Amino acid sequence: MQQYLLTILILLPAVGALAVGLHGSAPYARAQHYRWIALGFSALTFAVSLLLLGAPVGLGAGGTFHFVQDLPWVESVGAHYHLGVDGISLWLVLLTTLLVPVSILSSWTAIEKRELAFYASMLVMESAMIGVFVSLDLLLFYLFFEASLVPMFFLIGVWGGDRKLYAAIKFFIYTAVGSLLMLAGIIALWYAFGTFDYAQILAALQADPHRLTAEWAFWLFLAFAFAFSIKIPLFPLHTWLPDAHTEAPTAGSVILAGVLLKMGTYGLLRFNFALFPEQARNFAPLFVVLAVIGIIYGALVAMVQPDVKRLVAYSSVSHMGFVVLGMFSFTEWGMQGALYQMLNHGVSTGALFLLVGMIYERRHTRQIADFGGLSKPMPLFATLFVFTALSSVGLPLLNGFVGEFLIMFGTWNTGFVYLFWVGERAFHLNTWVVTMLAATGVIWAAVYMLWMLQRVLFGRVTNEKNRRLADLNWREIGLLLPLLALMVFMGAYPRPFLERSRASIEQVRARVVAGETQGVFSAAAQESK
Amino acid sequence: MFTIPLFVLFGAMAVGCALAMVAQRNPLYSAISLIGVFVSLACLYMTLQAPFIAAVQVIVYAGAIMVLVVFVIMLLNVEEEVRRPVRLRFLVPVGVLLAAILIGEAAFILKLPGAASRIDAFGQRPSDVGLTASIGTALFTEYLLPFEVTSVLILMALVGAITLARRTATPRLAAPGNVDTEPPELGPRGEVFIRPGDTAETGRAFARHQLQRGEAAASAKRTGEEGER
Amino acid sequence: MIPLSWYLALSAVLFTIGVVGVIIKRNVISMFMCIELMLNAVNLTFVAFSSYFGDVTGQLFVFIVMTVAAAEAAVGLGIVIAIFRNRESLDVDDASVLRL
Amino acid sequence: MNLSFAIPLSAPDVNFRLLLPELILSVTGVVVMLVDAFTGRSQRRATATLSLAGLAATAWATLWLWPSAQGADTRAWGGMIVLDPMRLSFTLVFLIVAALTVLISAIWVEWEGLPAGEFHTLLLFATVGMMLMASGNDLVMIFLGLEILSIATYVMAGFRKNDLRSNESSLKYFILGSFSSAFLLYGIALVYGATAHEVSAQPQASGALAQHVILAGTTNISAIAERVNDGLYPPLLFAGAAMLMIGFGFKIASAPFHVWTPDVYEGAPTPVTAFMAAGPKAAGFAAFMRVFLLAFPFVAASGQMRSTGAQLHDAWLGALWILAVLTMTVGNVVALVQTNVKRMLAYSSIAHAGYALVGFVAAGAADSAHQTDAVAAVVFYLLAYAVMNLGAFAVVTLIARSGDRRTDIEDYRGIGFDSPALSLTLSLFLLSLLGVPLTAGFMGKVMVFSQALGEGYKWLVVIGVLNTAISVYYYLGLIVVMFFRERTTEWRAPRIPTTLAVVLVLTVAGVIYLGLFPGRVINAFRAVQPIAVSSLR
Repeated sequence: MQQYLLTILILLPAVGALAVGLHGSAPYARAQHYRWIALGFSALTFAVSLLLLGAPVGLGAGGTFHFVQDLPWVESVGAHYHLGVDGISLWLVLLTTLLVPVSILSSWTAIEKRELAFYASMLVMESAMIGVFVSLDLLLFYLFFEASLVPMFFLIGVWGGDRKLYAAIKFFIYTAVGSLLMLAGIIALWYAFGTFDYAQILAALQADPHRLTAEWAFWLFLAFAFAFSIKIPLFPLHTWLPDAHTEAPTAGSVILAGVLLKMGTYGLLRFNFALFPEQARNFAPLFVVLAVIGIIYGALVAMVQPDVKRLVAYSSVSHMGFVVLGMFSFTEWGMQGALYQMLNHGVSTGALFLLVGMIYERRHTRQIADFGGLSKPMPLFATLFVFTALSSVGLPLLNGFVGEFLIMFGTWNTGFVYLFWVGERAFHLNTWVVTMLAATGVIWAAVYMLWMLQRVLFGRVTNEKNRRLADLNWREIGLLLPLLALMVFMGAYPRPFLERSRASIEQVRARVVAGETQGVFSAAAQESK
Repeated sequence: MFTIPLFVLFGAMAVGCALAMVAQRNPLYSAISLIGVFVSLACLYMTLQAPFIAAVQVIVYAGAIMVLVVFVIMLLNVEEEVRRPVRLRFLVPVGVLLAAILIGEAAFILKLPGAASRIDAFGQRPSDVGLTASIGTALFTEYLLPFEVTSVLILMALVGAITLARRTATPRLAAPGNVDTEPPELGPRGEVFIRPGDTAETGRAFARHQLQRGEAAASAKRTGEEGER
Repeated sequence: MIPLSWYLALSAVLFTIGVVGVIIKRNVISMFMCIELMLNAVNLTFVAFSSYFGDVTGQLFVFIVMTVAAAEAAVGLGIVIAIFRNRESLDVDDASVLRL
Repeated sequence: MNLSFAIPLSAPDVNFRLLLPELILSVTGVVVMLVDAFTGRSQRRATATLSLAGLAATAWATLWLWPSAQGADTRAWGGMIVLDPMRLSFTLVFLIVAALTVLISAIWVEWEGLPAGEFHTLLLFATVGMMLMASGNDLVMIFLGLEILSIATYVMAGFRKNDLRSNESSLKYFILGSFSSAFLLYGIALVYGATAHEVSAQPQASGALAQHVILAGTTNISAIAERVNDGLYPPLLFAGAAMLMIGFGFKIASAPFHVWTPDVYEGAPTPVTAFMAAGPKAAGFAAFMRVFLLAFPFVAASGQMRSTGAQLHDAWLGALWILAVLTMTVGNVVALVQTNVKRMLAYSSIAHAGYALVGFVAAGAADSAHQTDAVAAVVFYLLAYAVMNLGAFAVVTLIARSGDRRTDIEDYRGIGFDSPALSLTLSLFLLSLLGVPLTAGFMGKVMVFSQALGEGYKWLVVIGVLNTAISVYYYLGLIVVMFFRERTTEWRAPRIPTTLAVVLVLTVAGVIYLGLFPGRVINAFRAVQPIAVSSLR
């Protein structure tokens, strides 16, 4: 049973999609049936995924994986059907299985056309996303990574907003181009190691770190990092995100922000750090700078957005910048915080998109100017909105705080000096500068969020249409509740999360910081701990 | 020996006829020039001690293929080419390039080094390879399979030529399985224009048209019904 | 005696004339005749090699090429007749239905 | 001149076993013709059924020959026919293409009111031609196979005689096809001359000539490979190889010899286009690879000088590299601006020829141990391409309906949810052509690109990947048109006839099977290495 658990998790939603499709040909099929089938299967998937928590608390220690299934797949090229979870992927799988039923529930009345295709796409996507996080074979990983693209493309393109075509094509082309380069990298790895199996490649690298020449490692790191940076998205590659987020239907935005972006950071942790540690060190200054630019830029652009959804989208750029910053601090604090922030972002931003979707469903507009004083007709909505926004901003005792605090604490404490070479001249970038700059991002976040809240929720009701809006119904409260509960729980008691991921994070960290002392970054490093 | 003047004479004739063929704008004159090329080549084959090929050249090329070409030209009454700017522009650089390479190759061949003289020495001898007997012998031993496969080729050409050149029945009106939403085009007096490839709707309209004009035959009615399916 | 290279060069010249003809001619039948010229140039090469070598293979090849040329002629002229039935012109520039 | 001959006829090397697949199919073709002639128009279905049966029997014969591809008895008919895994795997691809085309055309000939018997005869003989191209070990066989294929295809392209587009397509294909054949033939002639070597004349020949040593060129592929180093006319060898490359380049529609492709593909009836894009292209690759890999291999010299064989090998490999890059780029870039689906798929087929050429380059550079893998990768790619391409064209046939009238991209607008079966399968094929994982196209690309990387062609792979990125736009464009745009005109979903449903099910299953479990197929394809290589090194 143990070894089939992950396969079952991948297959359950796929079977659900099939069931939705088959039901469509039944004579008594009604449009309302599909959402029930989809909800049933995704809830079942969530329930099954909870079994993953049965893994021991210190899972991932010594680089081991749990619930491993390893079968030969394409023998001629040495590809395996190799699945497994460790402390990193465990939480991301759970996040996925939680967000999918929530977003299906959120589409209950919002989706009014082509229900069959919509719910089938959602379930197919869930399969692919779970597959991404549990694959331990590069080819399999790539397969799921790309497969998650297609249903998302349809979600945006068919059920999206006014500029859905533009957004869908931009989304697909950006991510497909990045992942194609990664494919070239994966094939190059196959050429070097004769296998696609992650564990085997890692073992070979640990046995002989010089198996890959520095030049190859350099290009391979770039190929992988490029694909993942687009997905995250890192600062200059982020332009697809606001469009995709804004035009996607609510469920699509939730999944996009909650899970798809995490594939990028997860990929960096899993592949770039573990396979090319030395290059990760060398590239750290670049990534740190881009992350900080992303944090500040995302926050500043969010501030001037007239569209609520676009504002939330830009806040994602800022938040994901924190994640990247934490990862490249190479400290336990920072990296743990990065993982924690991934979960936070999934929960908080997901909830924000849900809330935005709810008022959009009522008013069919997302312009801040169209709202104002919503707290009067919709007190419950206003309360939950404020609560979620505060969690996203990072109010102490809520989840956002823990993540951002850990990241900044970790970054401050690296004591590393990032060294740049511009021609012959070296520039030093002290980490406290980086941390201070990133910290301003938190302040900006408070500014844009609170300002938005003020304009949308408080003050006088300026638009007559807003006066008679109905408050949240039970379904909407029900789907927000688990997320709100998580915000509080993760803010107050992070230990169960952190202790399960510690060993795995430590594995990755050890791989990056230990070893040879070559490279710009570690040459200038002075451990202060 | 006479071979050098013979080569010069027939070689010049071949090139001249070939140039004339390309220069002519009337296809009929081109065809006649081409026959000139074929005949001069046949003569060159004689100088190369290949009497069988020379004979076949005259019989098959000049006798059969060119007669067919001339026949088609006469049958279709092909007009003269009109001079106008070249529209196959993309082929022009390719053509110039190819021609340059080929001319370069011809020049190169004329100055072939080394081995040429040895081969030329072989060429001095009288040879029996060009005789019908040796060709026939080889054709039924070593080249048996290609020879047999040629029969498939000729069969194919037969079937193909007949399929293409045979006149077909009237244009089809409708076919089962075709649905279409385009209304048929009506002429000024309400008649239906039937174009190749027209389908159910046209068929139906045509059937109606025939019914109205009292021309309805059983077949037309059935056509209409098939369109409904 | 004539050197072999003379024959080869003559053949290359004829082939070139054929290639140029195919490219500059507008009339389908003329283009077809230029292709026939190219095939004849090849035949000359084969026969020249064959008879200078004293090896029969080249002449067998010529025999087969002639068969192929005849078959191509039959099909090609069939196509020409089919197209002429639908359109009273053989000028390829009149190929207005398809872009070229 | 001695006219009294007494040459004893040595018995020809007859071997029907090795020629069994070709024989079965030729006989089927003749039988189909006879059945058609004697049953009349009422028995349309009979010829299709008969053709399928014949193709199945041929496939059985091919599989039956498979185990003996390794033994000693792999040449027959005086070296004209060879039996190796390359031939057999290509033959299987051709048979699959032919069978799917028969299924697609079965209903189409009824729609169009065309003579089914002739169509199936031509199709079967075209397949025989393709098989001869793959099995021929002598340039004369390859040339004859090519001509049989071409002549049948010229006619098939012009099969809708009343349609001007079909006529013109046929005409253009004919002119440019014969044009390229002439180049091929010139290449053969030059190679024949360049490989001349001295042999002692037949002792049986009577007369004074018997004592002479004669020269003999060769068109046999294995023999050419043995003589590339010591031919009498090395420069001619280069010229001949260049001419052969031009000739084959036309046949596989590689840039810059691709100019005929879009027009011919657009104008030809859709099922024929499907066949042309999958079958003759694969056959062109079969012959191209056999000639260049096996006749012009890398042959090291014994002395200090770089040998002719090595120079020739470098030269054609370099040219092929350029050809691959050009073909991929031209195909993908021009496909971006197309407004007609068939034309777009035509340019896409050019681009796919480029990807396959990448594998070909890898096969050319590989040593004998890896060459089998690379060849198998190319055949796998062509198989994957054939399956997804035929599937896509089956949908296009159905949507275009009789007369090929609905082939503009605009005609596909908004049909996604009204004809979900058609548009979803078409999307699957487009995604597969694009190379999205879980599909055959992805595995094909992985195989080909990994072989190229294995031989160190970093930049070729990078260019290939960038090209794939370009192709995202137009494949996706069609999906976008189908699903994301609203239809402005009325659309009545066409009924899917049984035979086409069978085609769609088979191709979808094929695309997914090859995308998920390519292992068995690729292992079968690379069972043994091509014979001439093993004997050479």
